[in-house]
Amino acid sequence: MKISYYPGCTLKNNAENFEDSTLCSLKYLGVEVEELPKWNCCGTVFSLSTDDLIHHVASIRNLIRVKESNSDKVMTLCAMCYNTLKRANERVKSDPESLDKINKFMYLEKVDYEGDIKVLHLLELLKDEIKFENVAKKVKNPIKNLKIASYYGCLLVRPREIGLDDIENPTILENFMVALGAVPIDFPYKTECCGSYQTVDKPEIVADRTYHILTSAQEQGAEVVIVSCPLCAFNLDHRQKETVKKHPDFKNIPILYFTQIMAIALGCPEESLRFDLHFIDPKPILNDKGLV
Amino acid sequence: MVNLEDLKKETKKILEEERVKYIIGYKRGSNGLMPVPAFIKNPEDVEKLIWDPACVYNLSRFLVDEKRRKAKEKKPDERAVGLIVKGCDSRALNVLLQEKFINRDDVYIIGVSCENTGIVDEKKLAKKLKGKKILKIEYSEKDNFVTTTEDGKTEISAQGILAERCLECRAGFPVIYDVFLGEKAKRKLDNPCKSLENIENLSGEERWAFWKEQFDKCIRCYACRSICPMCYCEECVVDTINYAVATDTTAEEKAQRIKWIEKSPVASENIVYHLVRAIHLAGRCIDCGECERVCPLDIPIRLLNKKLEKEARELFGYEAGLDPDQVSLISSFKDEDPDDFII
Amino acid sequence: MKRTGVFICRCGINIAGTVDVEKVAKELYKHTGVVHSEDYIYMCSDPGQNLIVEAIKEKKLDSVIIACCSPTLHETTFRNAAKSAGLNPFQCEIANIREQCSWVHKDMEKATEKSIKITRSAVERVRRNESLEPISIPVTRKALVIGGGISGIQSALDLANSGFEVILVERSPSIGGHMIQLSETFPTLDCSQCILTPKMVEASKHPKINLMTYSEVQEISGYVGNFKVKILKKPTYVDPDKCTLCDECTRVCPVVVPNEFDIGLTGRRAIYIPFPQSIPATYTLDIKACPGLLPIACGKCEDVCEPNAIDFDMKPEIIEEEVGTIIAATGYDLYEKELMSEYGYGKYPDVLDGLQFERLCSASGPTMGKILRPSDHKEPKEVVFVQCVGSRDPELHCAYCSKICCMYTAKHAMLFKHHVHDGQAYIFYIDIRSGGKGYEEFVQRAVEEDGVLYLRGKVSKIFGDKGKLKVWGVDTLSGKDIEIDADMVVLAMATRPSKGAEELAKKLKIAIDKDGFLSEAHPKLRPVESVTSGMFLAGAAQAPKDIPEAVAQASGAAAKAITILSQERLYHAPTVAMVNVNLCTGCEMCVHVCPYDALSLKDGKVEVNEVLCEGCGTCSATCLRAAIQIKNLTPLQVHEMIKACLGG
Amino acid sequence: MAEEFEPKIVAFLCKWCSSAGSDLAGVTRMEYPSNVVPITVMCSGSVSPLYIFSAFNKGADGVLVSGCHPGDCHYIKGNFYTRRRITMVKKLLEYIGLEPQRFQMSWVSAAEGTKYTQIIKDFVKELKPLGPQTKLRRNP
Amino acid sequence: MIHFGKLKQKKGKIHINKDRCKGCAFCVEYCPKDVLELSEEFNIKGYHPPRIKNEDECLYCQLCETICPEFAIFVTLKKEEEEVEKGES
Amino acid sequence: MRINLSKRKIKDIFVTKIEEISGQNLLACYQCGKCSAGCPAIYEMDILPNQIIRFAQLGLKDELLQSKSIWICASCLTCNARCPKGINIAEVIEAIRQILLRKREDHLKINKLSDAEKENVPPIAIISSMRKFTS
Repeated sequence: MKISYYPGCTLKNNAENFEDSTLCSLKYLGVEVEELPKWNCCGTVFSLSTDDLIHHVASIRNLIRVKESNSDKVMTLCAMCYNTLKRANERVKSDPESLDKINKFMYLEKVDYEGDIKVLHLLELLKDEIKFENVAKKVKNPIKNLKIASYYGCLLVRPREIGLDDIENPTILENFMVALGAVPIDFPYKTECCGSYQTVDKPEIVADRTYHILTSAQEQGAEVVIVSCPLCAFNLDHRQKETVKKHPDFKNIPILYFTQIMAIALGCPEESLRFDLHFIDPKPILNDKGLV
Repeated sequence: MVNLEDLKKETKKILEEERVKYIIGYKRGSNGLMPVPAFIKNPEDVEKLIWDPACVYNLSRFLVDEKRRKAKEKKPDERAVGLIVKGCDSRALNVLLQEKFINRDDVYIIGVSCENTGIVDEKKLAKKLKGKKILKIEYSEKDNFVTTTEDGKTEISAQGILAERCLECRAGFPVIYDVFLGEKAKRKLDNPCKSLENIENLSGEERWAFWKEQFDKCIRCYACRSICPMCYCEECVVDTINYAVATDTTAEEKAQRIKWIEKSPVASENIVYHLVRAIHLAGRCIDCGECERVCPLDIPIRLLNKKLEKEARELFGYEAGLDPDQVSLISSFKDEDPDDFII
Repeated sequence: MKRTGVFICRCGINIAGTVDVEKVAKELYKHTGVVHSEDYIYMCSDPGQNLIVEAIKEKKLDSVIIACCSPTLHETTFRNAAKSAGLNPFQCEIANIREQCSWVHKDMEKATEKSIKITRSAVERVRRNESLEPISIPVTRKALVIGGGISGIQSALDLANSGFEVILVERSPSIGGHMIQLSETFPTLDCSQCILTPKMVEASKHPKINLMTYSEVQEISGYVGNFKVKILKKPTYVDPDKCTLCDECTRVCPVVVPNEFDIGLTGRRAIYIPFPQSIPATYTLDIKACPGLLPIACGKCEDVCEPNAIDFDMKPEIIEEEVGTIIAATGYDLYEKELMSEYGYGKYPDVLDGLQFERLCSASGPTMGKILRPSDHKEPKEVVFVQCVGSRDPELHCAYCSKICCMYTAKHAMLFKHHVHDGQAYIFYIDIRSGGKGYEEFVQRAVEEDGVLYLRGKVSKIFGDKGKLKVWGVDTLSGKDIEIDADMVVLAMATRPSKGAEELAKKLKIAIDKDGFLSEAHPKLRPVESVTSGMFLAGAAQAPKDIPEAVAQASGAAAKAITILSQERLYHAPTVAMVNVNLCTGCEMCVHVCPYDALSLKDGKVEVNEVLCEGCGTCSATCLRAAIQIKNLTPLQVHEMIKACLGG
Repeated sequence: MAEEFEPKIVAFLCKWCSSAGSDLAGVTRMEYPSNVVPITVMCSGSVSPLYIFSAFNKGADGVLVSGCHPGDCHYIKGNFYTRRRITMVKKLLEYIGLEPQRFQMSWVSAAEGTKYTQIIKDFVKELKPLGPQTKLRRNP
Repeated sequence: MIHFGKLKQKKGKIHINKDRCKGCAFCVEYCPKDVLELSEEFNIKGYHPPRIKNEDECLYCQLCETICPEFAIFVTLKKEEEEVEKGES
Repeated sequence: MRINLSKRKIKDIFVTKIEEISGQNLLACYQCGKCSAGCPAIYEMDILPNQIIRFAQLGLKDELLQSKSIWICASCLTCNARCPKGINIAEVIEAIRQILLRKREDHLKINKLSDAEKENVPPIAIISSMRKFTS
């Protein structure tokens, strides 16, 4: 299997652990990943204004790149990229007039976009095309005894027409963790917002969110929390520094990308896990469970 | 390949077993290449049967006559009629079965495939041969025809001389039969309605000009109606005024007739005749092309029926003659039928 | 040639103001076959009608046209007038020159011209009208009531007490419906079971009521006055006559499944009695839960049954009945709670729906009337009630207001306070709808006497937190977001048409509305009738209703049914389809399109059941041969009308 | 100055919805052009293609068929058959080159007097520039 | 989930005496809840004894016990089971 | 102070603009408050999300433009997901923000951030907050 891959900015900067663990895992699963040549920013957040087409140009340009690479679908890792690209795609699909306008704006591009590219998240790829049971068959190092809380945040599930699972009670990450042999922990805050981009200007909001989300997960017995969005990862992991300051009763907990857990299970080398990028080092607990 | 000997063997067998009263097939006519319908009652006569790309007629029309004849007989022979059918003809049978015009027991169907090719268009063939006398035409292995003339055998491409409808046929094999000879090969067609395109691409006024010219020609000989297996009505709605007037028709009865159109073959009346016929064939026409073939004035009648066939398929997913149990196009509906033109 | 008279109404100035009626009369008099033509100021007045009667007699008219207002207004008036002059009423037709002409045009010349066309076209039609007699239908004086809830019971009792035989069909093993599950009823706090059980007993003992429980209507054919129904009687595998209710069977049955009566709060065996007051009072073997009917598969119940009441060989029976009228009282179900995933139903045992809470309050319920948490059987102190769960939510759930939840939630909160004196009840609401006798006072009592705290806002999320349920809501009155650590949450789920109602509606040919409730014939004037004549609606099958409303509608439906059953014969318009057998080829296209199954094939030709035919004419347009036509609106008539309309 | 062309229109209205809707237009005294002569039939499902061809043949400049909205048919489902049948007629007439504006179909409920009025206004407006219909018209 | 009332699903244990089994598969065939299946292993007689596929489904109806011609399978209900275990130890 | 309501006030061009930019029908809101009840950032807000719509219904332009809430919203779309009337509240809030931003008023002082912080925070956070809070 071969798949076009759109990384996005953060995976190349702060979230190399996300990318490396994914690429290593997919290699082990026999999936050939082809990074889009010449990709650009996805536009980061989907513009919510009806009259604002210019913000979708970046997204659509990326989808043109996918077309140029002779593919009909593209895989994303970052939940924000997934959300932005997919929503922009749905937007132009349902409104030919704006598609036409955007195409006219990009008159230098060789091809016109027609709304025909499918935007996939890695989780969808794993569930529908590779299939969890096939991943399970390749597990060398089952994640035994590790209690994992899956945090979805906003962008994987909302809005309803974009979300890759039930909007209120998604279970795709839990199901995947079961396939890897782990013990999934359910907690009520799994789709509650982490504060998102407020982290830049108002880190105190994020600290509060992080406190509530992580405390809730810990109360349910979670030992680590997994995420699929580099912004969530940053807010839940690095902002634990601010969280402790604001809430002295807060206890730290490691945050991992779900792909890191997959990489461990598939037996990828430790270099691909890039634990050096974590604020709270997950190594002790993983060591404890005999996983690394 | 349909083996003619097999065909003869099969027909002989059912005649010998007396399962049918007679068999309708094709035999060579006295006038050149084109065959004529053969009515075979004796097993020994099966030797007359032929099967080749010139067997153009849709023999299912004879069932209409058979039914009428039978209705008049005092002690009718209840046995079935054996009928040799091509793909399109078999779909005609399905429509007749669907409309309960015939019963399945009334007919023993001997299906033959068109060898993934089709039937020749007499006029195209004549043009191609430039006046040379043709002795024989056969199917060849490669979807082509082998013709024999005084000059000997030549293989010619079927595409150039096939009947228009065969060029647009998706399944040149029977869909209903008791015996089947040949192979079932589905054809992949890029555009099963190619013949319509030239007209559909015209502007409204150009289309009108085209059809006006065609309809002006019509002399209302009704050959199209007479040959059509679906035109089996006892009395055609367009000519009630004329048909029913007999010596014993009372004046009051005459007043109760509707003059939907005038008898005189002027354009306006011809158009209404053809429109009525087209709409009455919507969802029923199986595109055997006989109407067009018999038209003495070469009016492309098939293009009218084909248009509605296309719309029925594209708008309602309906195809005529595929299944004798389906409910007809106009007596069924789906909730999601398109209605974008409705205000 | 017929002798037609034309009468043009001036309607004061309503017609004469824009139409030159004298010209119309003059022009029409020139028309072939018209032997009389006049105008008058008010044709519908007594002198106006007398003009018509006199003219018919004097000029020996055999057909008349009245050019006046819409036929919906005075067709009957004029037909009766014609009848009184000895004319067949179907020789009188209306030309609508008011609503469709004088009232919508201003130009006198053009309006006059159009009136002439309309009237001529009517003349052309009536010239070819046949004289027809109404079709008379005998009536089977028996009723079928579908659904054994309070509405069905009430309808059946009303019909039976009026002297008509009734078949009451209920699909579950006992009648009683949802009302029998309730603990108390608002606003009087009567014990629901205490008021319903006497009615249930009365229905079961009534000599005129044939009670068929555990049965479903399978097929319905026929028409008003003469319906044929097939009822499937499902096997209970227990002979009610032999069963002594000793309860030995349930003691040995190895299966435990959730008890529907307690909405899963308790369990029941595969062989069970739904609730102690069940009617009929007998056991039922639930074949879906039973390990198998073969004695070899389990058979423990059969072994211990001393009176040998258990019969594994019992087979489903199909019972055919004939009835004159049908009442659909199929009731409601609560909305699928699983669809409200933000409220955690199914995930947290202490999140309940309204009916479950009723069972908890009920003295005969799973807790003997003690309100306890399902999770730990402790008494909850802080209980949150959420209204409009799934109702008034056009985006995701049901668009409509479920109507009963405001009141029953107030009742729930009140009952909670009566059971748990030191408890606190909170109700999240959007609007309180308490229109009903004593209803508003009841809500006020809950607030003032029982201290129920009403919070105006919708709850957004409920989740488990340290043994409590965290409820995130808002109080829009104070503009504060609210968090309550509740011991129990009760969701007032939307009411939905009961499962299977849609399927049944198809069989009955009753239309359903966009929400799946059975449609009434007219929202204001025919609220208990369905569009299909002879079929009536009762109770929550038509829309959410509380008990008094359901009972009132049930009695209304029964009264409507009696208007049919009390007659010996019914009459039906004779403008129905007719077949020209010479032209018919029996292709069955018309049979497929007939919405009333009025057409069938006989000897290769179509035959019309005139009683079923409503005269819509879809058959006639479908027929390729014009072999089937509607009487008095034949293709010939339409053809001549088209000609007249086009002025030629 | 030549008199303005006034198209002749035949409208087939179903009794329960569209005819009632046109009655409502009357009751509320809406105004629309007098070009349309209505023929009330029991159900739009009874409008045979023959009626439509015949109307054009007898000199109609436009034909309107109007019935209840899908799902609201007094006869449960008659208008669904109408929809199919009329679609085919419409396609056929356009195909032979009749101006598509000349044949229209609408859903008008008993409450839609305004819609009926508007449809008639628009219909007449669209037909005026086309002039008389001669294609299917029988020569007198 | 049933929260109230005396009726609770019976609890018990299925015991299989593998070596008595003659592999007739009656228990597998007749189990109303499809709890058992034949295992791939051989017992000392060379037959495939049954094994438990999904005990969660078991009703502890004891049909297998009744039907086994070799008395190779039996069910103990929770209360009895404790006693059996005591006896065994 | 009493608010003087008039047709002019409630049909203010400002309100029309919100409806235009957001594509939402503000009149559809029946003030159930479910948006506010689920909002994760509610404790930081001075006007609740449902009140934002109510204020818009009343044409309270100044109150809305000065509100803190519109800058607190993180567009997590929980409100949109649960609104029974299908109103996209996040879009409405975005529209109010846009009205201000389109006057070239930045609401994020990116210069304020230390270099260390800029290094630390992932690019998506910086870009998206700039998208939301700068013109």
